[in-house]
Amino acid sequence: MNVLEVRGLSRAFGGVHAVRELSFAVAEGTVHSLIGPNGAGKTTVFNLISGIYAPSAGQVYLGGAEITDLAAHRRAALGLARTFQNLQVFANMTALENVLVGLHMRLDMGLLPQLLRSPALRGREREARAEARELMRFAGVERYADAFPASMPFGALKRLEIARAVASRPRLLLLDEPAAGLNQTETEDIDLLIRKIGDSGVTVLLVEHDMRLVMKISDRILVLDNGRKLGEGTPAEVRRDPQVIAAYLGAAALGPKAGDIHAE
Amino acid sequence: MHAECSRGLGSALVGLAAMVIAASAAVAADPIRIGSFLSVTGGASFLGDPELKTLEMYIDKVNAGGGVLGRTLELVHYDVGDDVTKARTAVKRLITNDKVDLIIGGSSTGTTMAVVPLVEKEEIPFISLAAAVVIIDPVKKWVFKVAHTDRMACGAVFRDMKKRGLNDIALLSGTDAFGQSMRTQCLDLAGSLGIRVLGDETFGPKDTDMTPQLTKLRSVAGVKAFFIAGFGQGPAIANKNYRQLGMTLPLYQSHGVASKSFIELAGESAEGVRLPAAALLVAEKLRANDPQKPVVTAYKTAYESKFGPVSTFGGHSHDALLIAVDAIKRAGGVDKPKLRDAIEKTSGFVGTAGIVRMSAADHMGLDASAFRMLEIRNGDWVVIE
Amino acid sequence: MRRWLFAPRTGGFLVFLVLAVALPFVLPNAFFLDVAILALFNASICVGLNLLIGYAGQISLGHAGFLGIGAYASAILTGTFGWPAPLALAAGAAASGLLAFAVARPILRLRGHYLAMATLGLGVIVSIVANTERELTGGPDGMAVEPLSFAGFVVEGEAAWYWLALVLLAATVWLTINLVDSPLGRGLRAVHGSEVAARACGVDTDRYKVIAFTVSAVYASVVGSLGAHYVGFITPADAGFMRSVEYVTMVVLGGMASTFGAVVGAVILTALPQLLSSFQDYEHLVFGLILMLTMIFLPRGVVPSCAALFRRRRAP
Amino acid sequence: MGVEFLQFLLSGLTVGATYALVGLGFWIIHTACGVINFAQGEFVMLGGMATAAFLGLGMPLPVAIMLALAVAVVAGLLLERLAVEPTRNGSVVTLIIITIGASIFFRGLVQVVLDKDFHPLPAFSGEEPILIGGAAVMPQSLWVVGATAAVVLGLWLFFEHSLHGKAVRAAAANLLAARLCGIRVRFVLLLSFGMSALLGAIAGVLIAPISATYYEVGIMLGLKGFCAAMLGGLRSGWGPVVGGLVLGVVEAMGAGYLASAYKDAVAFVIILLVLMFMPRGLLGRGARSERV
Repeated sequence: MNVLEVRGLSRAFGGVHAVRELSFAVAEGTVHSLIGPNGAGKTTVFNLISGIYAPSAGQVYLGGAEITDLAAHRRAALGLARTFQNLQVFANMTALENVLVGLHMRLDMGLLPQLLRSPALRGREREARAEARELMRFAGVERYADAFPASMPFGALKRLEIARAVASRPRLLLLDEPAAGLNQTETEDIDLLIRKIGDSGVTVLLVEHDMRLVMKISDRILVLDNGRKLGEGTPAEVRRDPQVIAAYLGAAALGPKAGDIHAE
Repeated sequence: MHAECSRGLGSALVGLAAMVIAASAAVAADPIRIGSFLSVTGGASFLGDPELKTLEMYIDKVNAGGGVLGRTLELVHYDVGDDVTKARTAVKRLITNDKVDLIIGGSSTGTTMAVVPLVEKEEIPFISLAAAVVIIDPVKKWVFKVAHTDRMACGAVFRDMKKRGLNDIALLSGTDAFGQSMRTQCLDLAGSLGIRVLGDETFGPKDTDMTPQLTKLRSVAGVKAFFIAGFGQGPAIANKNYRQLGMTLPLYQSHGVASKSFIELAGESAEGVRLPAAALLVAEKLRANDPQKPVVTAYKTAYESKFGPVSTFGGHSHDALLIAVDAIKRAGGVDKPKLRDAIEKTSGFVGTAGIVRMSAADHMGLDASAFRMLEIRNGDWVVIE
Repeated sequence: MRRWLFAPRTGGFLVFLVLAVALPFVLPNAFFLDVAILALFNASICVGLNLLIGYAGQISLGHAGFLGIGAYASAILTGTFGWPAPLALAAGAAASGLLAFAVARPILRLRGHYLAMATLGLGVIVSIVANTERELTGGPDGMAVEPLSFAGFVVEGEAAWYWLALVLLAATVWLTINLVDSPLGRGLRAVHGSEVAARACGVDTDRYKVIAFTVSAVYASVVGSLGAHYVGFITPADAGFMRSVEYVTMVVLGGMASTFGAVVGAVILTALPQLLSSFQDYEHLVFGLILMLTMIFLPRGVVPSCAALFRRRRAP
Repeated sequence: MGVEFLQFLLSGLTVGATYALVGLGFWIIHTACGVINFAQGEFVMLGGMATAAFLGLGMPLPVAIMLALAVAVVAGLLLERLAVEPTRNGSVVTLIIITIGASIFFRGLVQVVLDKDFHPLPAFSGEEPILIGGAAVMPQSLWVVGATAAVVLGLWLFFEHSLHGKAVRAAAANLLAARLCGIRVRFVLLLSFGMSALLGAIAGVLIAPISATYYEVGIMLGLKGFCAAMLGGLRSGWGPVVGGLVLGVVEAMGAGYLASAYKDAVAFVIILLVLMFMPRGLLGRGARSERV
């Protein structure tokens, strides 16, 4: 079954077509990657799927239900979560509170019990805090629980965003360049984290530049160029697609590391 | 977080402690303490500024002459701007903290009316410098006033118009307190004096151009004269605009601009404008036998030698202070009920505003004769007999 | 026990209560009590406004407008139409709430200075109406307000008002502290932190902003009503732009996103002009200078900056 | 009717031109550092009051004006160096409060050093009205409109064609990139405050012969200038100009054809409506999508 389905999606800014008649589907329980050169429209696709932008044409389906015109927060309620290419952590809250916002939909209740801090709310808050700590442990950032983002290293912030996104127990998680700006070891840790998320049954749609990472963890890869679909398939298929190679990967990108990918 | 709040509240406490110390240091006193709260800054500063200067000058003068009943006068003053809440707090401070014997002030009707309930409750003599008739009508036991009412000014203007056969007029008033009080009083009074107000427009006190309003009023048919009621620079701008538009009908201004600075601001456009004003403005031009002449000349000379052109507003605090001093002498001290009774019995006091005859039913004691009609000719005032 | 004592919801609140309850017993006379009452009212308004500015990150330069709606509703309905005070207060609050709710959605879509301009315009319009509708509001001279009474009981004298204002502020502070730490409060703060991320987390940001705006407007209206009853007189200036700026200044000076900061800012800026009155002509000059220097040297506001300093000294 | 309309229009354009000048001052500083300078109105006041003070010392008008402009510019530079520079990294609201503090300070200073009276300045070229199609215009109004046009032209040349102007725009677009290109950002900030003080002071000098000047004249003009800038939008320098002229004309038409009592309210209602339906001002290009 497809968790996400995109049909004929287009979006233009002024005269520029950022995304053109894009169609693809993401099957449940897979890690699906979106690659392409800078400016190919990857982040725009994410913004269209998560409801930050409205598409000029086309439809988006989540779990079979159309969400094209739904507000971003309603999509989140239907099981869509995401991270951001340029960090969007809440700088005015502690790391733990950031994750708690991720749990928001399951915690929100009427105004009065929140104002009076009712026993029911207190109980749920206690549980939520425990769960948030657990999520931070899962993402490997538990020691920053009471820290403010300003005092956390970049890599930890990336993980914090992932923890926040996972907190809502999404069906589909959109990860926008989770490894960008990270060093070798940090990237490998992120790789592990994404695998763990995938293993827990969450479907992942990934935008990433680090080809080794992409080739290693993706079940399927979609190649985007100039807002259009250039090719799609398993990592092995994509690697062999001459069009893809010509437009994006090039011989150099695969070069000496090619063997690793075949090994997968 | 506990540190945050204890810190902040701590600093607040230090501040309050400083106020307590300042307060206790100010108590030991033998002099007669006169409290005042005036609008020395803000939109009504042209009232409060000369009022405070006059008050300070004349208190020094009284003290130099040996004080009152052998005691010196001491002024405790707070600037309240246009803020009625500040006015109320200032009066509370004057009464409970500074323990003054009487209060002079309230440059504006708003700041005066805001403190009236307090003054009545605390039973302390209070002489207001503001204009509106509501201050003393109905009579309030402890409240007096020295300034003419706006109604009297309207009356003076309308009677002069009537005399010249200018029965149909257009009114342009400011949206500030003064302008709106004038507007209400004048519209109220017009019918009974046989004046019809055919056009009625307003301008903001800080507007820089009144041409649109004047253009609109010009097109009203049958208007024989214009009346601009406001104070500050607004009426001067309107006056200039009036001439620029080539309008030639007789133009009246109100006592709100009765000061030399209006002629300065309006320049040549002020020629031929008529307005009601207190005797103070034309001190030298009064007839020698005018009972007000010595008083207004003396005040004018004293004020102008120190500060520059005199205004009627400063005259109000001159009158208020001297009425108070006179009453303290008659009451033989500052026992509040006795002082109040003495102020109420003020009769025949010659002030800058006119001759004051107060009574239990009239806490102002001025009559229509207090206003003189003036015309501006060659950049100077001429009294119209 | 230690945790309990040092948490803002408990320890901080306790310190605040002890100080506030002790205060009337050390103040020498009614004037000081009067300043304290005004400070409490201002603090209440600022705590409500801080919800919008400090926590949700939405500026409002027109808050005095809502205050004015409450104040004039109480003045006109009790004075001219003889309504009971609580009913008039509720009517004012309802009017403020409806107005805020009606304009909130389009206005809160604006950001930064555009939002500042829109809220400013809203407030100015209220004060222009109050200034112009002379028959109803007394025009620029203002109008007297009846004393606060309900069910035959009249709130009179500084002492009674102090306790009333204190109960109001204490309740406000307590509810606000609860709210800020609740899911709703975190949602509001998330709007401030990053609106897109908040939406992606399932926070209905539009709704939250509307809630914050409406709640703080209703709250300002209620305090405006009570304040008008206390002072006994109102003028259009009470709803004007300068007054709105004063409230924002109190919030920012005390410290944004700090409930006690809002209280401290209100107390400082209410007491300061009284302290400065001995400077006479130099009052404004000194006031402006203090405002600038505080913000230059304590840019996050008095309370958060001092707290940071304190923490740094304690933990070397 | 026709003459009336023309009169309202001319009157509105004159007033609008002063709003535009003040609004441009807001725009320059906002462009350079994203701050709305609430002390902008005080530059207007300083220009007028200082001119009046120098005239009072017996100086000829042109000299007094030049010195007054210099005073305002120095005040602007000091404000930037002493108050804004140290808190550059503070939040926008912090900077707003600092500039509000500065405006209270400037008013307090002038009130103590000079006085609280109204001061008229002589009109630059007489007070004989000029008739245009039956509508009367003051020579001073032509000065106001003309000077505003000259300032707009000068600013356009500066920002489009001079190196410094391009530096300011670059700094506005991207502070870090500008710094990497060797642009001295501190200098850019100083320059923008100096220029906006100069614009404000020019407005103050121009308007003083019409409306007289006093220590609080800047409050209302500052507010209206802010309105002008927001109405037109801060995306380009044309925003405040268009916003100012529209605001001035709307006010004049409102006072002329509707109730003058609600003249100011009409202006604010229009601003509210424009902001609600055109969130980036009249000249904004619609709501731009957020970059994520």
